[in-house]
Amino acid sequence: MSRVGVVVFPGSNCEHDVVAALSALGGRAELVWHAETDLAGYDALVLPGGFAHGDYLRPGALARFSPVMGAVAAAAEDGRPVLGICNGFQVLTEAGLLPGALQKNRGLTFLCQPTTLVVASARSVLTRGARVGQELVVPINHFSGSYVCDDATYRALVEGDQVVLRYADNPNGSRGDIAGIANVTGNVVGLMPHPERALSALLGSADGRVLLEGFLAAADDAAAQRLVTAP
Amino acid sequence: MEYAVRVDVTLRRGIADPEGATIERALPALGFAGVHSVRTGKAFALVVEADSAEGAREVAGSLATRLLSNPVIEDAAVTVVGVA
Amino acid sequence: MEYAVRVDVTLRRGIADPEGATIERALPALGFAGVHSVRTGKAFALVVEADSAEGAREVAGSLATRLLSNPVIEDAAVTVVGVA
Amino acid sequence: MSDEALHRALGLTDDEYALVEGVLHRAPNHLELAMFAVMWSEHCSYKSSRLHLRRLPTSAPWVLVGPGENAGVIDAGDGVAIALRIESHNHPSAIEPYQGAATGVGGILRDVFTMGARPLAVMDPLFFGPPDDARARWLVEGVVAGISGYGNSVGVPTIGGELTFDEGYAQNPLVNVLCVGALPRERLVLGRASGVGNLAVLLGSRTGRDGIGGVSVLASAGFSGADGAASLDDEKRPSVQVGDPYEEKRLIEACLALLDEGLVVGIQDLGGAGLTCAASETAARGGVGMDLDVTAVPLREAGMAPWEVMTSESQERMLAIVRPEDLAALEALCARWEVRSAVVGRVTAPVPDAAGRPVGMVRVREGFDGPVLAEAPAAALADEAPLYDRPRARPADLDALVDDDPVDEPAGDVAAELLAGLVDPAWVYRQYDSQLFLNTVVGPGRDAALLRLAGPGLPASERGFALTTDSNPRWCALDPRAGTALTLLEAIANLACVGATPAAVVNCLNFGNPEHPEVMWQLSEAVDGLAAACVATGLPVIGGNVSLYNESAGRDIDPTPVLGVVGLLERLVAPPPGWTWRDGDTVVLVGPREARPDPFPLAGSLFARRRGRRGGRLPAFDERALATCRFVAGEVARVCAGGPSPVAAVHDVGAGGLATALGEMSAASGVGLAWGDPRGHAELFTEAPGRFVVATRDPATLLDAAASAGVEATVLGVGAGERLTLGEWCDLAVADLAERRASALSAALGL
Ligand SMILES: Nc1ncnc2c1ncn2[C@@H]1O[C@H](COP(=O)(O)OP(=O)(O)O)[C@@H](O)[C@H]1O
Ligand SMILES: [Mg+2]
Repeated sequence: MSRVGVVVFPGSNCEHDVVAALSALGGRAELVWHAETDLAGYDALVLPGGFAHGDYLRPGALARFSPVMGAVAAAAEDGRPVLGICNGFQVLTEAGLLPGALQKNRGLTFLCQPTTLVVASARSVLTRGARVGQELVVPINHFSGSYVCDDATYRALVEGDQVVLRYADNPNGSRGDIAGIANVTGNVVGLMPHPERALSALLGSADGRVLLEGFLAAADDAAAQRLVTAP
Repeated sequence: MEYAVRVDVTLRRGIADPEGATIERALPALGFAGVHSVRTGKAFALVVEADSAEGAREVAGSLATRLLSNPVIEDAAVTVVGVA
Repeated sequence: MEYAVRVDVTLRRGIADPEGATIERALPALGFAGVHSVRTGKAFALVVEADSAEGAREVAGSLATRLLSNPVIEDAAVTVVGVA
Repeated sequence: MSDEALHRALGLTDDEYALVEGVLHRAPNHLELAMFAVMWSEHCSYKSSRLHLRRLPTSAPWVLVGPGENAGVIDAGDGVAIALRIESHNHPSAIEPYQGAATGVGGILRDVFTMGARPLAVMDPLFFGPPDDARARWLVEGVVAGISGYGNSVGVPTIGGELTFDEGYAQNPLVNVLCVGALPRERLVLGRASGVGNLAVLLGSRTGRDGIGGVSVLASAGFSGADGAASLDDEKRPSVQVGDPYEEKRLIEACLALLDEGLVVGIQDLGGAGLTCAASETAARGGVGMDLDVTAVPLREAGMAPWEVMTSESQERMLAIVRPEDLAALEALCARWEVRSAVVGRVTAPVPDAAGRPVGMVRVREGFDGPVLAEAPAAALADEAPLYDRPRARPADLDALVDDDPVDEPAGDVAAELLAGLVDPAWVYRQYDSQLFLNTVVGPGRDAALLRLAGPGLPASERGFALTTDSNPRWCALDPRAGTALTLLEAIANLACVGATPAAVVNCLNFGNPEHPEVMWQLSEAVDGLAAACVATGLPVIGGNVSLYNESAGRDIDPTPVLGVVGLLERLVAPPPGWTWRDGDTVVLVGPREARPDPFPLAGSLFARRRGRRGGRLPAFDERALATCRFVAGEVARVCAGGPSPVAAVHDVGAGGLATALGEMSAASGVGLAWGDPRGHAELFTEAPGRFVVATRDPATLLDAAASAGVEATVLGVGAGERLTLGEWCDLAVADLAERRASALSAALGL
């Protein structure tokens, strides 16, 4: 079975939830401290939500310089699945692993509420188990979730099938209703909503399962691939 | 006349600035060892209609203390940059 | 030598400034009818150790673009205010 | 100024000063005076209220820690304990709403993780002046942003609260915060120093000149005859505390890890009165002394005087008592979390006093073995403030008020009244993370919050717990004794809606100026009302907080006791019924239809208040209502356990009465109801806790079950259509109800 590393920055707070969620789906997930520089043992990585380094300066601005980020970039480079949820998405954009930036919500308040997402691409490690057009109810929980990018970037995202999730009813002013994007190769995904919070009807929705199950499957694939190519 | 005005809002001396302190703690690791005493503040650029630069300064000053800052913890400084 | 430096970070042109817009909307009700074009930004005050003002500017400039601003949406300007 | 004037400027009376001299057997020096002044302040010593608080029942078999420690703790089953605490941050929030509220959250979290509990949730009862005023809006937006900014960032969800607007709070908003935490039972720790030779280690932020409130007169030019406040120079002006949630987050993780590893023998947060309070309380509880080196305290600002260091209220600091051999391990763990640690003192043996009894002394020194700057018995500082039985008097105008019963108040436009009562506080709670830890089953917006008994580091459990905060200043102004008792009943009713059985109570007593005999009477009555209601319901009070001197323009606020009640569920595997009924569901009023002996009085109701009528008589605490709550809680608990129950939707009848409850449910459902025979506007708007609107698909079973529980139940109608029709009194489109409810708050705030 694959091993998923869940990166903990000081100030992260969703790391336990992500581990619990992945474990509930049968995955094997472990916490990885941000000072770690060797991630060779992990087949996939999650940058969880929270307030890495207090979100001081800008969300992700300081976290991007955490020692672990070099190894995260290397993992992204060699094709391993890398998922940034909420603050993790902000870190990935600040680190340049995903294009664009996340600005304060249009309404200038923090928002914690369920949203309806529409799957826009099934090509990413997160959405590979979902259907394009499928609607998923997944909560958001952020202050800076309004996705911005310039026109050229936006065109490239659309043309490259890199927009993976859009809001049915845009809560924060994101360009193109974007809730989540992937890199060109689809192995690095960032999204503002929290799929780990939508794992059971008891907590309000189970629609996050299809996303995290897809991610775990991608992690398994990466593990198998790494076995094959291991020196 | 329209005047371009800037209002700088800074934390008063003695008031903790956790954001500045956190940035400062991160600097050595980024190779900026010689930088310290980081303080954060807000800046507003605005255009004020007034008869004179003095009038613009007054309007902006009142705006600065009433809306843009809380005088209990912040100081506000107004600069009339020029005619807009 | 220690130089007092300020770094101003402003939103790039074309990037929406919801905070500025919100302040602007609130102004008429507060009796500030003649104020418009409000843009918000951040300002950092720092002390930089360097051999010369030019050196201080360079260090601060690199800090400003690498850390204090996000070039995707923000511009940064550095001013060496004087000797600290 | 003379020393005599100085102690008064510090807030000590002449008698209190004499007491200090008696304790020390000499005149105190300025540092000692500052330490006594902060410790014997109302805020720290509860000197006006303590005599009364003693009347509250505090024990029950499941109580592990009662009042007196940093938080109360109960056994929640499955090896898990729950810690609970409530506090006010009223005055700081009036000056700087963002930071005032933010540091309120920070403070309450520290009280909870001090006990070894991981903070799992916060609630925020808030009271402001009417929102049509610019200052009130500034306060609301600032306070909510402060709670959101700090709570979300520190990683503790905010799962409920209250929001009240009333002119009584215009100058003096109330910002109360409650925190609940959970811990494996064996991790429970107490704020106690022990082991002579152990080290006192200060963890967290550096110390600055934050919140050095009353004692800042010491800054006035060396007490040299200058008049205190006027000569305060700007540089030294006492400053507002700024919260740093990122520091607190690391502090939480570091402290819980220290406790897990057994590296501390006692730990205590630094709150009001800062280091003085933490040192004297831990020493007093442990019956030991403590030496503190004031020069070892890491400072944020240069040139701080010892009294400033000892009384600073800088946030995000903890005092840990550590065995010397564990120091290196502690330092390593703190370094990992980037938490500053500094040895600032050590535990000392008690010394015999004149009568030969052992006394633990707090000594402030300059250098570890340097000169002693101040010396006082820990217990004298922490526990021996004089207790006052301040004069009490029933307000002279109360009889006239009680006689002004709003029975004669005409119906007016019932539909408009119903609409006016529909306010969804979602604009507030949407700003709070309410879901972290994957345990929130019912978040803010319903009757009570419901959580799984789960969280990082806790043993697995299928149990659940529920929380509510309640208050009713309208009732308490009329009759603080009955009003407080009814408030407890209201809380129990709210818990019943999510299937929880109440287990423990915390209270935050927000009152006016205790030097006004009317206020002391109100406080004493409220305490007696709470005590009686707790006895009647078998509930212990495990903690509380008293906030006095809440007044606006010389007028005391209405008495505002805020109750936080935690309830438990044995099994939580399915969500409880919500507020929504479906087409065809039978809608039933469960509980007495004539809720009060005098049919449908309006005294104390929102309806009457909106018409400027504040008078009338409150009902007594009603045992029938309690039985109703138990019945509903039992049915809902069955749903939560995955079993069958006829209950398909449930909501208690609270503020705004039956009309509001029906309006809220109908708006949430999107389905209407026609109720043919309300007996008039008084029945629609009367308020008496312990009644419920229940929807059912199996009315026969529900009515049978109610009957056999001895609970009255009245069928109101069947859910259908798109209108809510209440006899001849009101006929409204469901869509309009929903729209009004959703937009009311932002509209009122002008957003
Ligand atoms: N300040 C607040 N913060 C968070 N939640 C709030 C706040 N005010 C109200 N709520 C939530 O809104 C809901 C309705 O509150 P309220 O009308 O006081 O309930 P009730 O009348 O049943 O006691 C509750 O779930 C409450 O927790
Ligand atoms: Mg209720």
